Amino acid sequence: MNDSKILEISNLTTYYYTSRGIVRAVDGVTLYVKRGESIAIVGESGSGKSTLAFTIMRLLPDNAQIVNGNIWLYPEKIDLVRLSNDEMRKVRGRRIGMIFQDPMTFLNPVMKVGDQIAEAIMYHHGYTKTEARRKAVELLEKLRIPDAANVASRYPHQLSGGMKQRVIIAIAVSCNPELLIADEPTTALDVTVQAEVLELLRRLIQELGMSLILVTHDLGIVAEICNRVTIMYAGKIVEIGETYSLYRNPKHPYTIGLLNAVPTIHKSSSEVGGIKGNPPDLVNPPTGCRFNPRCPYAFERCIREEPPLIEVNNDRAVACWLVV
Amino acid sequence: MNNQGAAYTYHLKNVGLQLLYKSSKVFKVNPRFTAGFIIVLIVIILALVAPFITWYPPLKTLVGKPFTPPVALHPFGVDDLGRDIYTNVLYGIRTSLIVGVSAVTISLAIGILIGVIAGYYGGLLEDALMRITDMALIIPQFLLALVIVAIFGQNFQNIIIAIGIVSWPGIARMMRAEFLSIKERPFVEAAKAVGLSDVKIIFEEILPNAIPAIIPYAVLQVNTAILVEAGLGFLGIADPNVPSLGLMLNTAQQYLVRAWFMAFFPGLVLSIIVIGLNLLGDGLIEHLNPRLRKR
Amino acid sequence: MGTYPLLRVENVKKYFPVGRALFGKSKQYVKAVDDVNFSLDVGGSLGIVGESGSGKTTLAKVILRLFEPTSGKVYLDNIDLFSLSNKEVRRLRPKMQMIFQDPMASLNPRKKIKHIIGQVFKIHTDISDVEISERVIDLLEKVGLTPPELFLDRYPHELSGGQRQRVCIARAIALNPKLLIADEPVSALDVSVRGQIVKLLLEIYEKYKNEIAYIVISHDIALIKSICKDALVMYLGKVVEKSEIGKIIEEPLHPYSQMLISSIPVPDPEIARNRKRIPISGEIPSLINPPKGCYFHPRCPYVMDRCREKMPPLIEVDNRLVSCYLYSE
Amino acid sequence: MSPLIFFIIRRLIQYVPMILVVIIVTFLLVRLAPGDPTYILVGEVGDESFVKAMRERLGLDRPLYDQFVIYISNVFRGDLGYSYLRSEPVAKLIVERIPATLLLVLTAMFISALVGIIVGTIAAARRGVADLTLSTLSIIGISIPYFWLGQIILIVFAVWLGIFPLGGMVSVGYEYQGLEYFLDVLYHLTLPAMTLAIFNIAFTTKITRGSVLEALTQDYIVTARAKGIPESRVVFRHALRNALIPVVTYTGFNTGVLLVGAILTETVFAWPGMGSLLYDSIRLRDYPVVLGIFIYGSIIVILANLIVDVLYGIIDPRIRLR
Repeated sequence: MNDSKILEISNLTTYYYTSRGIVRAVDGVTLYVKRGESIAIVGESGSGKSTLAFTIMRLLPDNAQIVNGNIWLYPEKIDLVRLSNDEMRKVRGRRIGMIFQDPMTFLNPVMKVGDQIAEAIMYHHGYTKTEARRKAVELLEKLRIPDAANVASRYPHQLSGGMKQRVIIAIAVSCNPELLIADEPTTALDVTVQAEVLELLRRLIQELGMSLILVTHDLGIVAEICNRVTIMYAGKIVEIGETYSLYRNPKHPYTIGLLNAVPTIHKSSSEVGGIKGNPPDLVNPPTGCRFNPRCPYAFERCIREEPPLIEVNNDRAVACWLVV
Repeated sequence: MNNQGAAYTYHLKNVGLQLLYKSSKVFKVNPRFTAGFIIVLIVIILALVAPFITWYPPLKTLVGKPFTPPVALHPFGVDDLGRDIYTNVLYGIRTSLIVGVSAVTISLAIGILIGVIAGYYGGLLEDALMRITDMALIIPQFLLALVIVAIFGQNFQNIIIAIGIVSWPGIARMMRAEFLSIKERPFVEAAKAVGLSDVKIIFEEILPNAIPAIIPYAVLQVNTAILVEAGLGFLGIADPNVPSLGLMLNTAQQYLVRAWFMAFFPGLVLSIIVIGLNLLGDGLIEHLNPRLRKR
Repeated sequence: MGTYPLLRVENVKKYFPVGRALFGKSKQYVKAVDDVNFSLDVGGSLGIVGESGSGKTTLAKVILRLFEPTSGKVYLDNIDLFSLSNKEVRRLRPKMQMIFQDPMASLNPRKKIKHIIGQVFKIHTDISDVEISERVIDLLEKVGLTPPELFLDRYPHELSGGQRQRVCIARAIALNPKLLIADEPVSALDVSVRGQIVKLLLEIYEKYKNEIAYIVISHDIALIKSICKDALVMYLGKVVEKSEIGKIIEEPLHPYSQMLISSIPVPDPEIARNRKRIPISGEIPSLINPPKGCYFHPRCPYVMDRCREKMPPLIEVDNRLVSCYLYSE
Repeated sequence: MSPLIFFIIRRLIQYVPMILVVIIVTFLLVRLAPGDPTYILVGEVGDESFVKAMRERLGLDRPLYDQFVIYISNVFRGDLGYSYLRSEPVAKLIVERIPATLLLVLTAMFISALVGIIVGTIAAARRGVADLTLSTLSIIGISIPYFWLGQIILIVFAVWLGIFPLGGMVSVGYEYQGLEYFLDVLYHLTLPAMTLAIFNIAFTTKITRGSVLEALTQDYIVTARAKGIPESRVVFRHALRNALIPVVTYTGFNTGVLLVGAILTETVFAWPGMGSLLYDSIRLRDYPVVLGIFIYGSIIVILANLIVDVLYGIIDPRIRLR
């Protein structure tokens, strides 16, 4: 694996301006992605993981704003935060593709799926409509869709959920982007379909040599396909590590709690734990470490001071005063 | 919500200020609603104090020289029969509001009843009711009201009743749609699961959740009713014993070349009433639509 | 005391008519629940597993008579539920309760917590208002909403997801039900909160073991494993396998169960990447036009000729039930 | 049978009975009205022998059921009665006037669809000041009663400025032919069409803005933007195409309003369509004509809705297959 970086995020901060106040959805996130690597961003709803993904794509809603930070795209090291809208448009789809959560709502209901795939190819590669359509059919074939030509001329409502999600994937990879961002790509699917789509995704990024940022709340699917894991809590990264070591030896109390909170078929019911309390309100986050009101080990410093993300060894960084 | 904020709103609720607190938020969020609210408020006040700010009896002829253009004593001029236009316009506002509110009360009563029955019970009954509603929605309501008043007699009561009974289908349709969607929400099923009776489910669980969605449409319906009344008046279908903005425009039509003010003032005031209600209703709809508000 | 099981479900079917012809009645049906049988003793806990469209939620609602059944019989405490009038069912409701998937949606947004829970007592008992509020406080404590006074006057939207689900659970256990059905009780909750609710459900189960039977419906076998003893796997409205939950996970018999187990993501990279995988193919077919023969045959890796002909019956194999020709003869 | 044809047939079955309902409603209203229904069906005429003849012809001396059958069969044969005041069959009177009304309605509809959809889309996509201005203007536009707007336009452009005629459809006293005739009609059409179009532009703008805004919040717009295609394509190709569905539906609902608008506008400009006829008939208490206009107006609106509904099925691939 090539060790060069493809994306580097530094001190990224995104706020939502709502009638209730400012929501600090992403608050000073620093992170990098290497070429050919699959990295997971794990967190609960409201942890800011999806906002982070949409920030990278600069696809935030009107009431959200990037307040601070940089997103460098390599090898040129261009800062996506500072690109003009037109320049950013050339990055989207062409260099970074995105897969979305719900195949039901993320496809245009009145456009044939083949045309929806062909659109980006036409725009980024200057193909004619016919060429782009043919390319779209090829893509669908690559995604193991039987009778691809026929599928391409259908409307989304005529396809099953798994099929639609494959169309979304086809749209995302249609221009061979170097980086793929997947936002909860299988949450809306059934378990068996989920497994199939994951398998397909894994094979695809390998074949095309893409990097992957997988945004999810499900520690299970992370374990299946990612090299590195980032755990987010309340807009901040609390732990980053290499998948195997992080699962075997989680260091942040939140990561530990999260791994215990999910029942699995390999655990007995007495082992299922859980974290007390509820995720915080990001309009008014707790002082100090944001996890302190729920943390079983919290001490006075945690309430007072925010722990920095500190590298504990080669492949692990944790933001916790216990570890320092 | 943080605890302090929660405690604060909680406190407000206890002292009965909740409504004020909420509406202050609405005003801040939606300038259109605010504008509409102010206009409608002024219009209502004008209608209420009409006798105190006019100096002629309404509809009285020959209080001035016919076709006098606006002067201090007759701010809006004098019409063909020597009636003071200003006086009649102010009393006309009253008429418009009375027609609007009473007609909508009638149509709400019919519409909610039909919508609720169709939405809650479903099946063949719903099919039949909705088929009727759809038809009633398509048939030009204005013409139907016109025919009804024309053949039943042109008095004020008939006009209100006619407008009321032609404008229920929109309400019925909305009410049914609301009922259908609320009926599917799990809290209704939960209510059923704990053993609530049908009547209680309709009145305690569904209706309170359906009414808020109807309110802005009822406001817009008031508007429609006012316009229908004015339109009928303009065609000459009106009670001659009641001051009516529409009827004034009907008279004005014959003297457009000679007396522009006969058309200008009644129409202007009519337009302002309708603009106010439209802004109000629209602002409410926008406020209630969370998806549009978010942007 | 009789020795009969608390709940008996016999040949229960629920067909929904679909599509409407230009004239006359529709001929097509969705067989959402097709001939389901099982029984449950006091203290029993059964998980119903299946993907979306398997009919698991419909089955629960038919058992509780929230949907009218197409045919079959359900006995609760030896009372034939399907023969009761609507009024009689309403009177019986306290005995059978349900916890719904989305706690926000299953609470009336315009009612305070004390009214939501108090309502149950108002309908089914004639105790005084003072007594009702005592009972409500008691219940809130039982489900871990402490101090209860803080929650009485709140509206559902002022609570967090986990707290709302606790309110739903309080409402469900208010009148000591005999049968408690939880439909995806944690899937709408934040991951870190799920554990709390699972624990609460287990606590309640331990406490009322001698009078209650539990049914948990979920697409998540792991969740069912942490709460239930037995499980029933459904596919397109049919039961394909039933046995002790541990056995289904260790050694699933039906190819669909095997596929289901092997596709569950495991939050452990070592297990996840080294376990045996069943090749997965296809998606759940439409219920309107189910395949002929065994519904699972188009996706089954072991498909045989007769699978395409006739639906295999549910047969017993070492104390377990499975519907597959691989195990007949 | 192709799904589209099946769809159209289904719609026909839905709409045609409505015409019957309109006729039944009319009959019931006449019967329920106080006084002698003869006067409504025949008109307030003094001639005793004519009234007697009509009573016999309409079967008004026979049982209700017979009257009903006679009425229905008359209407279906296009016989809406006889206008004593104008000495002409009602149907003939109305049918003569329909083309003028349709010309007015269609012109206004065309202009407003063109302008309203573009302006509405721009308002929704731009947001900010432009949107606030345009959407406030559109609210004002739909609020002003068109008959009053017509009067003001007439006073300003015809009375004060004198650049347009005071009314009518053609200049009296000239026997124009061909192009000259066309231009003369266009000249007379300008003010009434403008009046009607202003209201309808405002309406279409408002609906389009609303539904484009709604469409722009949908998830598939995010997908489109993530592809990196130009924003104009996102707005017009993805959002507008979806937004057109409600726009078309509301246009359908609005045909009734537009027809009524035309009737009222015609009255202002003495445009020789159904509106002027209605106005005069109300004044003369020529009830057979009033009833006839109600029936014909309803039929026009029902047919318009039928067309729109079929169009709707063509735009939205999801509808046809339901």
